[in-house]
Amino acid sequence: MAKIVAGVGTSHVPAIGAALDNGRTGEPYWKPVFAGYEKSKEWIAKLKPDVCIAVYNDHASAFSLEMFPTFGVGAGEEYPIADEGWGPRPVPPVKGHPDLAWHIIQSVVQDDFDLCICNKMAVDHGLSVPLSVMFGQPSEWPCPIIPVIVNVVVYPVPTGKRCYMLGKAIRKAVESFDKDLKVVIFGTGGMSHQLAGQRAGLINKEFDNRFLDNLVHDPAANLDITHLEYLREAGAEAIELVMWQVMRGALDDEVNEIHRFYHVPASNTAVGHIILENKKS
Amino acid sequence: MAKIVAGVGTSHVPAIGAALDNGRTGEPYWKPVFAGYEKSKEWIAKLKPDVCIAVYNDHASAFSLEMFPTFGVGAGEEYPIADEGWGPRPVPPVKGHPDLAWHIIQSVVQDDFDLCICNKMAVDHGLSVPLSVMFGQPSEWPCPIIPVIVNVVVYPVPTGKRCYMLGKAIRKAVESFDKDLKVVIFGTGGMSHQLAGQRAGLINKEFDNRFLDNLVHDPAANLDITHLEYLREAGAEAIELVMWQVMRGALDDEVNEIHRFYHVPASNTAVGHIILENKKS
Amino acid sequence: MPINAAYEDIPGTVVFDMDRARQGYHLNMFCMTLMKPENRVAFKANEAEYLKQFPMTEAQAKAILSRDWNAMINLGGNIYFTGKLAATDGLSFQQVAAKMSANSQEEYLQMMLAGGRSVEGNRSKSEWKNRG
Amino acid sequence: MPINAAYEDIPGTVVFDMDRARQGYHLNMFCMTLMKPENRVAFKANEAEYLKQFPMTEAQAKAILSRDWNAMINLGGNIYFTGKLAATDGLSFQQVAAKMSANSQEEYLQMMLAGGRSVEGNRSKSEWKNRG
Ligand SMILES: [Fe+3]
Ligand SMILES: [Fe+3]
Repeated sequence: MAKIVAGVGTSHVPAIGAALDNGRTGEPYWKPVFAGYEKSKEWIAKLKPDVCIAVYNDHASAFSLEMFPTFGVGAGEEYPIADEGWGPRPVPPVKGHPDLAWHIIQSVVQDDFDLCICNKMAVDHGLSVPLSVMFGQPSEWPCPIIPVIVNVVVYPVPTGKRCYMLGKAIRKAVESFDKDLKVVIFGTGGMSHQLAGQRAGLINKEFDNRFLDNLVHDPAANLDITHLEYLREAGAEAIELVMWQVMRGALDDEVNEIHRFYHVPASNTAVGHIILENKKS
Repeated sequence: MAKIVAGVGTSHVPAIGAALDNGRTGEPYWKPVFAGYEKSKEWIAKLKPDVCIAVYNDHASAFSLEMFPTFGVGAGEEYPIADEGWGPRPVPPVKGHPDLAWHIIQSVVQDDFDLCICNKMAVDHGLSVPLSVMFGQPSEWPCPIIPVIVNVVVYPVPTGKRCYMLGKAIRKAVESFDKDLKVVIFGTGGMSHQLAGQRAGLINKEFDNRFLDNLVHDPAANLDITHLEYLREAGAEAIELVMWQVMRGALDDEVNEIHRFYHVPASNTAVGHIILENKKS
Repeated sequence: MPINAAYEDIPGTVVFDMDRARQGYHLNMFCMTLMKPENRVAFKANEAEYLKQFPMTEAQAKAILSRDWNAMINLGGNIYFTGKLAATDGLSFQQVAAKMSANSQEEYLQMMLAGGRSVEGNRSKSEWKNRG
Repeated sequence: MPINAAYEDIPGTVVFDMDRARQGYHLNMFCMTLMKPENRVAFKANEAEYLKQFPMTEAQAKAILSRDWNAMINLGGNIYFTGKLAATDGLSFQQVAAKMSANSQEEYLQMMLAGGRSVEGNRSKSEWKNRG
């Protein structure tokens, strides 16, 4: 039986990827950011997950206004790195895990989640930056990745509650897979930030830290955050935090907090990061 | 307030479109098929809907194995007619109703249906044949159409129950639209048929007529039909009947049967057709 | 996958599930290209050469070149994709269905005119055991 | 639409809802083309000419040509789409955010280093009434 053993929440700020790719991780601006992930890299290197499920949003890279799905699951063998205007990041392509991905699709669609099946898509910083901060700069990623994409760009976007329930459905699917696999799920994006308009640069530490606290001790409390509240209180792009709810929904109600990191700023964004492990049963 | 006043169920057999396009409607093989829609054409010409919502499945025309959404709603201004290999059907392009379509998307996504927003797609026989049998051969279609697409091609496909609930959510959305619009919803595809394999040509009149009877008098009874039962009892392509459930879910529990027509064969398929009106309140 | 095992009991029927979608990816994506008239012309001009663009198996290419419609389906093709190949050949869905399931076009047409293939005796592979 | 009206009260913020997605369709789809290097080169070679491929409004084209990033957003652009234009210009998201919301790059950088823009006083348009 496959099992989701832990969840990782992390921002996916493109500038973090650029800092890594351009060898700027030692600069005073970036050093504290990467320091926050040192323990995480050790943790995941020791854990050696067989598969990671990475919940992220496509930033108008694989999808456009021609077509935008609410939820998608990548079932492909491999995903190229998107060219977001500055050339593709110099990181390895992402290898998928079609067996488990299709199994998840089978199960989750029958549980009334209306997924888009995605076999061919380029993956953007939303996915590649979390891989970089957790796995560093290997010549290939240490395990297969199942991309789960969530629309947080074109409104209407799904509610936090719906995302949390998707996490529960994914967990159920993973647990009915007939091979022994150790799975880690990533929820990415956020935390407070706003990229555009005259209010760009908004950060709300209180909101972010309350969100992190709730994530550990009272995940249900985060489910009541409305879209309006994310936007008003924590910036237009804080809506990405609904993707952390997918991750949290896929874990046990009770979890151990292994690591937490919070830092302002990286580019326009409050970097938040947390590692949660299910208690061993 | 906009209101769904009636539902139309109809097969969307491509050969019916070809018979029309090639002027073969008077031939003995086709005459009875088109005769079954005479009353329907009069009915809809008299009703003059402001908008039709057309639930159909894309037959690998706008979507492919690259990407296949479970549910999609067309929010575009206009949809070209797909070239399915024999050139596009010589029928007018389909004009959309972006105002109502986006309103439906807004409402239905917030009600936990994970739609794919579709602005640009070619529409195939699944949509154009129902328009042809209901509206004949006009130089342009008499009203805007909102395409609602359902995956019944790449398994897993949604359950009949989920489709029925989508219909209810669409109804709620329409009723909260702030303009007076008379809306008709089409559920298309089916009835019993199988296009491929050594069992091709399967027809099950008893299954089809029970489905039609239930649709009028006991729609809940149809919701228990499993995918396996559709496939085994009524042929692999009978799964398309889940799209009739969307239409039925969007109507009142109690309806008046205005017209019914059932004929075997058209090409490989049992042609079924029904018109249901909500009782005036 | 266990989730789909029950479908396997339906005789003469292939459900386009995950295994088929994976197996038939390139065969089906080849068919998608036939939605453009210029591609239909290019394919017809040199079929084997055209197929080289798609990393399908030899068996799949052979099924396409020999228009073995059942083989295409058994190798992961889906009828809505292979239907584009049929259209390119000027064949209707009915003509292809006849090729897949009947001795002749005429026999298939007559069967359909007589009400189609009955579900009786065609529900389970166990009912087909004694067929040739 | 009433469903979104509440968002309109957030100052200095444009939510990419149905109205914006419709208004900005061609502007945003232009940006998507900049994901290919050859298109970036073609655009840079003759920007006005390149834009003629896209049936956008004159105001939208003008906003693009003059790199008025707030105007693009107000005319239906979305930051993830216009971000492709920024990247084409060699600008980071932070540089564009500064252009949209601060007097200078330095001022914006300092604000972020000091913990970012506070939510206090920035929740509602009513709080911005007395701003210039
Ligand atoms: Fe993001
Ligand atoms: Fe169909």
